[in-house]
Amino acid sequence: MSMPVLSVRNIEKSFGGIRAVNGVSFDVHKGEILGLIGPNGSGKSTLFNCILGQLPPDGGDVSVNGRNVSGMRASDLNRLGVGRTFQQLSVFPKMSVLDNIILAGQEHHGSMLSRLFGPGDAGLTAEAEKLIAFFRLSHLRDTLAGSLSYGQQKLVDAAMAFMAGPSLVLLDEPAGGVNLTMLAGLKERLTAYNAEHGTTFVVIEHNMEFVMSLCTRIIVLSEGSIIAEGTPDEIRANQAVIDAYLGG
Amino acid sequence: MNVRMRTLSILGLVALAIAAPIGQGNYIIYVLTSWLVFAIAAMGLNLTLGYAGQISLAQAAFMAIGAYVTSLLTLAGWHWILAMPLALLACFVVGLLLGYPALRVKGHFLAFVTLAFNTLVFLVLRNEDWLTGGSYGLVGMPRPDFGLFSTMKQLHFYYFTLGVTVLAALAMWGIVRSPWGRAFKALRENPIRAESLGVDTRRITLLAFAIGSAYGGLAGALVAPLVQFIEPGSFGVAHSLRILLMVVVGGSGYFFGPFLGAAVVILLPEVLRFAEGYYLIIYSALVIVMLVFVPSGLIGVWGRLHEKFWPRHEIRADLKEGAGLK
Amino acid sequence: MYRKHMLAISMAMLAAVGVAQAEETVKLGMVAELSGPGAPAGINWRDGIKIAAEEINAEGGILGKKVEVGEYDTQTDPQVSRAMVQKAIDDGAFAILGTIYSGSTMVNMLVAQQNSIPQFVGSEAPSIVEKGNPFVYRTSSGAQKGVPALTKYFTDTLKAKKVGVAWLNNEFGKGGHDVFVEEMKKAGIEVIVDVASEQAQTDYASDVAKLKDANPEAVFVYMNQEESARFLIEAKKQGLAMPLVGEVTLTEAKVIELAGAAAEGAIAHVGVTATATEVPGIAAFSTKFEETFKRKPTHDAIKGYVGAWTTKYVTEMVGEFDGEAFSAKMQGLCLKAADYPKILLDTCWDDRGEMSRPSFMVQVKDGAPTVIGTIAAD
Amino acid sequence: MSQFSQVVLSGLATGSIYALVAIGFTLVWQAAQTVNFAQGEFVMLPAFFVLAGMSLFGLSFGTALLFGLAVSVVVLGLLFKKLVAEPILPHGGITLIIATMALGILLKESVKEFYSAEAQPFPSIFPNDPIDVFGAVLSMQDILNLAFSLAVVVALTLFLNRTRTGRCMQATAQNPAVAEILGVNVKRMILYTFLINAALAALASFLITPVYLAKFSNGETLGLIAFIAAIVGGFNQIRGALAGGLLIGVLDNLTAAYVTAEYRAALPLVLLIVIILVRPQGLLGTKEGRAV
Repeated sequence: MSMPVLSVRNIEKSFGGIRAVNGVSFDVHKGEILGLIGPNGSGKSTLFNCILGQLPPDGGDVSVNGRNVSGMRASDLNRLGVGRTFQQLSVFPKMSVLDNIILAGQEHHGSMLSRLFGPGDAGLTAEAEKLIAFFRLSHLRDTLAGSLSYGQQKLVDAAMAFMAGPSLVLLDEPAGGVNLTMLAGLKERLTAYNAEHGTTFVVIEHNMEFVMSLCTRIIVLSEGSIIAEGTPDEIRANQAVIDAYLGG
Repeated sequence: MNVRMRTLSILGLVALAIAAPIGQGNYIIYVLTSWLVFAIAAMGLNLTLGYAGQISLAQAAFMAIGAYVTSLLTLAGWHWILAMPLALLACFVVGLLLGYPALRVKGHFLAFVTLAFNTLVFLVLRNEDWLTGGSYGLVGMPRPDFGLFSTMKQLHFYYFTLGVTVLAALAMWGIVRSPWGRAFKALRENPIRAESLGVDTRRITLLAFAIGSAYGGLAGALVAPLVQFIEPGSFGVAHSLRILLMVVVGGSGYFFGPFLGAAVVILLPEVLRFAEGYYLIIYSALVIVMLVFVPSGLIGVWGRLHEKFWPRHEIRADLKEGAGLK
Repeated sequence: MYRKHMLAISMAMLAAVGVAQAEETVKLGMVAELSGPGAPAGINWRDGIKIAAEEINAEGGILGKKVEVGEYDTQTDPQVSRAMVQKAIDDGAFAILGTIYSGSTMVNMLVAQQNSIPQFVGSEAPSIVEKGNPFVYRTSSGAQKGVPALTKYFTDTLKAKKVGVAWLNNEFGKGGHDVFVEEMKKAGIEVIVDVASEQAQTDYASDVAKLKDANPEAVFVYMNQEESARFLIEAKKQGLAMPLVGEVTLTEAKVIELAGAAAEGAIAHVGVTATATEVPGIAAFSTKFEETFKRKPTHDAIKGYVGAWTTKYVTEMVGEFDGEAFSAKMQGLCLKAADYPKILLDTCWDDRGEMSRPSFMVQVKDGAPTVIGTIAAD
Repeated sequence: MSQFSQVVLSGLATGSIYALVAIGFTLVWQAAQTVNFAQGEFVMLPAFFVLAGMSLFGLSFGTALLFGLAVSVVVLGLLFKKLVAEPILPHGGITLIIATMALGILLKESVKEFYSAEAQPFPSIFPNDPIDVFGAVLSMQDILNLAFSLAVVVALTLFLNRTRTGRCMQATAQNPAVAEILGVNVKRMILYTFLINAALAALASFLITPVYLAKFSNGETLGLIAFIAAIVGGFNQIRGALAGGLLIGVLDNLTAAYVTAEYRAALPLVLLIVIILVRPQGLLGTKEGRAV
């Protein structure tokens, strides 16, 4: 197989005496939609934060497209083509939808100086409008993000992660708090985006139905270690996973 | 349509500013000039606080640096037009340095650090009298002379200041409409999200301080020839607080907020002469009441009234830039 | 209580102005520190002028025109003071009375000069009269004259060889400090300890400890009122035994009120003091002031009073309202108290606006300032 | 040597006052995330309540002190919380900072206009007789100020640790949500911290004003110094505020006596900047206890 888009090797992280992540390793390849699931406290979010440089891991390495990115600042990581969303809603509420989306792309174009003296939209309006249209938000283009419904904000939040044309996107509970109709739309859009651009996804999610129908491969974490890995169907049938979730 | 309306109203305001001093006594012209000067200082702080969300209680210190650099150079025979850029540069560099604490602390910690910085600047200006004239200050700075246009007369100096203000406002307009402006706002709204979208929040934070400080320096570069006397006491913490209140009262994060806020602080006492010593009491009480009910400032008040009496179907959100403080 | 009286006075003034406007009036711009840290001085200055204006109007005004005093508050801010002098002139003031803080006077005197408007100031910083401004006149001697008057006291009375100085580090205190150090050098007296303090400083423990440790034969104390009081309280506590000598402020009524018993024995040189009741003019003014405002006049009140009266005397000598002529007349002018009683003491101005007149040494005895000696004008 | 002990002991006496003010500061910050930029004015004002009580209502000094304390607790505790802190806090921390700055101006100007612009003498609670300690002269007042402040700190610590109400207040400060679940009346606990803060400010006011004299501008530096004391000691600790207050008091005097009088005001400021940049949790603080 070709070089993995994301390669995680032996990530360890402890808080006080408690091991939150216990030597986790896995690879993600181009075009995959990988689901990362596990019961509460299994270390999913900690692992996510270690991969994204939000938390310094105690040990292990993370590479993106073959480049070691351990300890890299979030903004640099983003400029290497890694997009992400946060568990909590993270839009810029006092900026319009269009400005939210343009912001997500502007740092990838030109230099610091050209961003001061160049056009106000950094030449990104058309591209941003396309993305807004893709997420079916065109009618809300000029509305302040903060005045949208929760589900709409979730869409804007996700769209921002895609604006810079990333090769890898990490989604932290994209379905959290989104109503069913919106959820179907979100899943459909993510799948379509994946099909269209071949973008790789890593998704943390609690909503099993959502994960099972969205992902091509799933990794299950429990107590900081990987206990199972496979296609959604394999995971559904895995006794270890059932035990972990039922508190076996 | 909307854009044209706005252009027209801005042109109208500039025309008003041109006409305002005509036929007025020197005192009124002087007050109008200081309004413009403080509007520039407040405009800078509005970038740091209103757009980028970083509180600073040191704007008067940057006015001081700007004023002292300009004064020392013009007293040494330099032309203002050469001294001013150096003053701005000095403020820009010192502003960068002041930005570093902001990378580590926010909110009231940052407020106190900047306040401490302001007092330190005051102490240096007072104690290093070999350079700054100490508590006696510096006196007799010449007003710039541009060959055909000398600014010695009060009215001429007003128009000179107005020209500088318009240029400074245009530059500020350029900054806040550029991708930098968007990054500043993103820093204010959600720094972690901004960082994850490739915004170098460290650099943007430092720039927010540096540019805001340079505007403070520009105001200082104008105060020196306006008053023709500077001393450390005119740039104390109380004056920083005064500028901060201008920003907040006008409407922090709104482009025209600082002009309105400076007008309230500088011009209103003239209107409210009858209030005499009670003016500050009334003013500060009104500020508190305003912060309880409409924390977005006077422009926010106007917006609310407008909304109430002339509701519009769809508001162009990109025209509504103001932001509550965090 | 106080406010009520103020109100009464203001009403009376308004009434007077109302009548006066029917006739012709002449405007005086009273520009002073009515708010901010300088308010105590500015308010006394204003009230002294109020008394003077009342008296002048009772005697028919200046050249037959009633006096109208415009009040302008500088907020103790030099920039505002400049604006206020400009405003007073725009309002048609014939003369400016104020300001007191030297930092303010330094900047606003430029405006009066540009407009050829005579200006009586209460400031004592030496630099005021060194700018070659023919329109600025003092109402008390500058620090460079007041402090030297003290030198004799240090050399002859105290016979000190080693002295200390405790001063307030602002433009007022530094002015006095610099002159004092210079004077001591000339007199061959060594300044062995030099203690600067901050404006509004509250804790004087280390200042006094330092002085006590150095143990000079006398200490020159040059601070504003509250600072003087706090210093005296701490000095009393630590038992600072040597004479504490000040210029003007140290023995003022307010300082004595604040410091209480700690002020006992403090000595000061004062240009003019309400305590000098053997001078008839001062006694009369003092009585009138106390009746009106229910407090004792400070030397700032007397300065304001003298400034206003001098404006009348000199204008009437000139015979018309002409700033240039006024300025010419002021150069080297001497007024005798016998001929011009409201000048209170024989007073001369030199060609720079510096003034000289007899002055007093005062000591706090039994809680009241008492004149212990007179120093002739130089 | 006598100079040294004089400077240190006087510094401790002054520092104990800073500590009182700093403790109130930290309590309110912990319980309600309210940073009060008018804290200095909160110390300036109670002395004027006492003076007003004596001159307007003819109260005796002792009664006037009680009157001043009561008015302070109502105005600076209850009203401050209800009218300023509570309605503005939802608008964000910076808004509240600015509002309390405006409040500082309001209090200062009101005293100036409605009472007096001039300093006023203030009677001393404790006798002013000088006492010789290690070659230094302290007044009875200094020693009792110090003792009184220490007693207040000890009493407050005991109250917070040993009484049920105190423990509820601590729980509220650490985690209001959990405290609420545990049945603590969080709102009432927050109100208590505001009242305690006001009472501490009033006590500090009564102790220092005999020395500082009652003046409208007294709060200008005091609030800043108290904040610096709190931050230097550690913002989440009562003993941190105490240590910070004493340290600043002593260092300030030592600087003025031995290093530079011209830059004495700079020392606490430099200390503040260094501490914030190098050890933001403060000298005695613990890292977790504070969200910067």
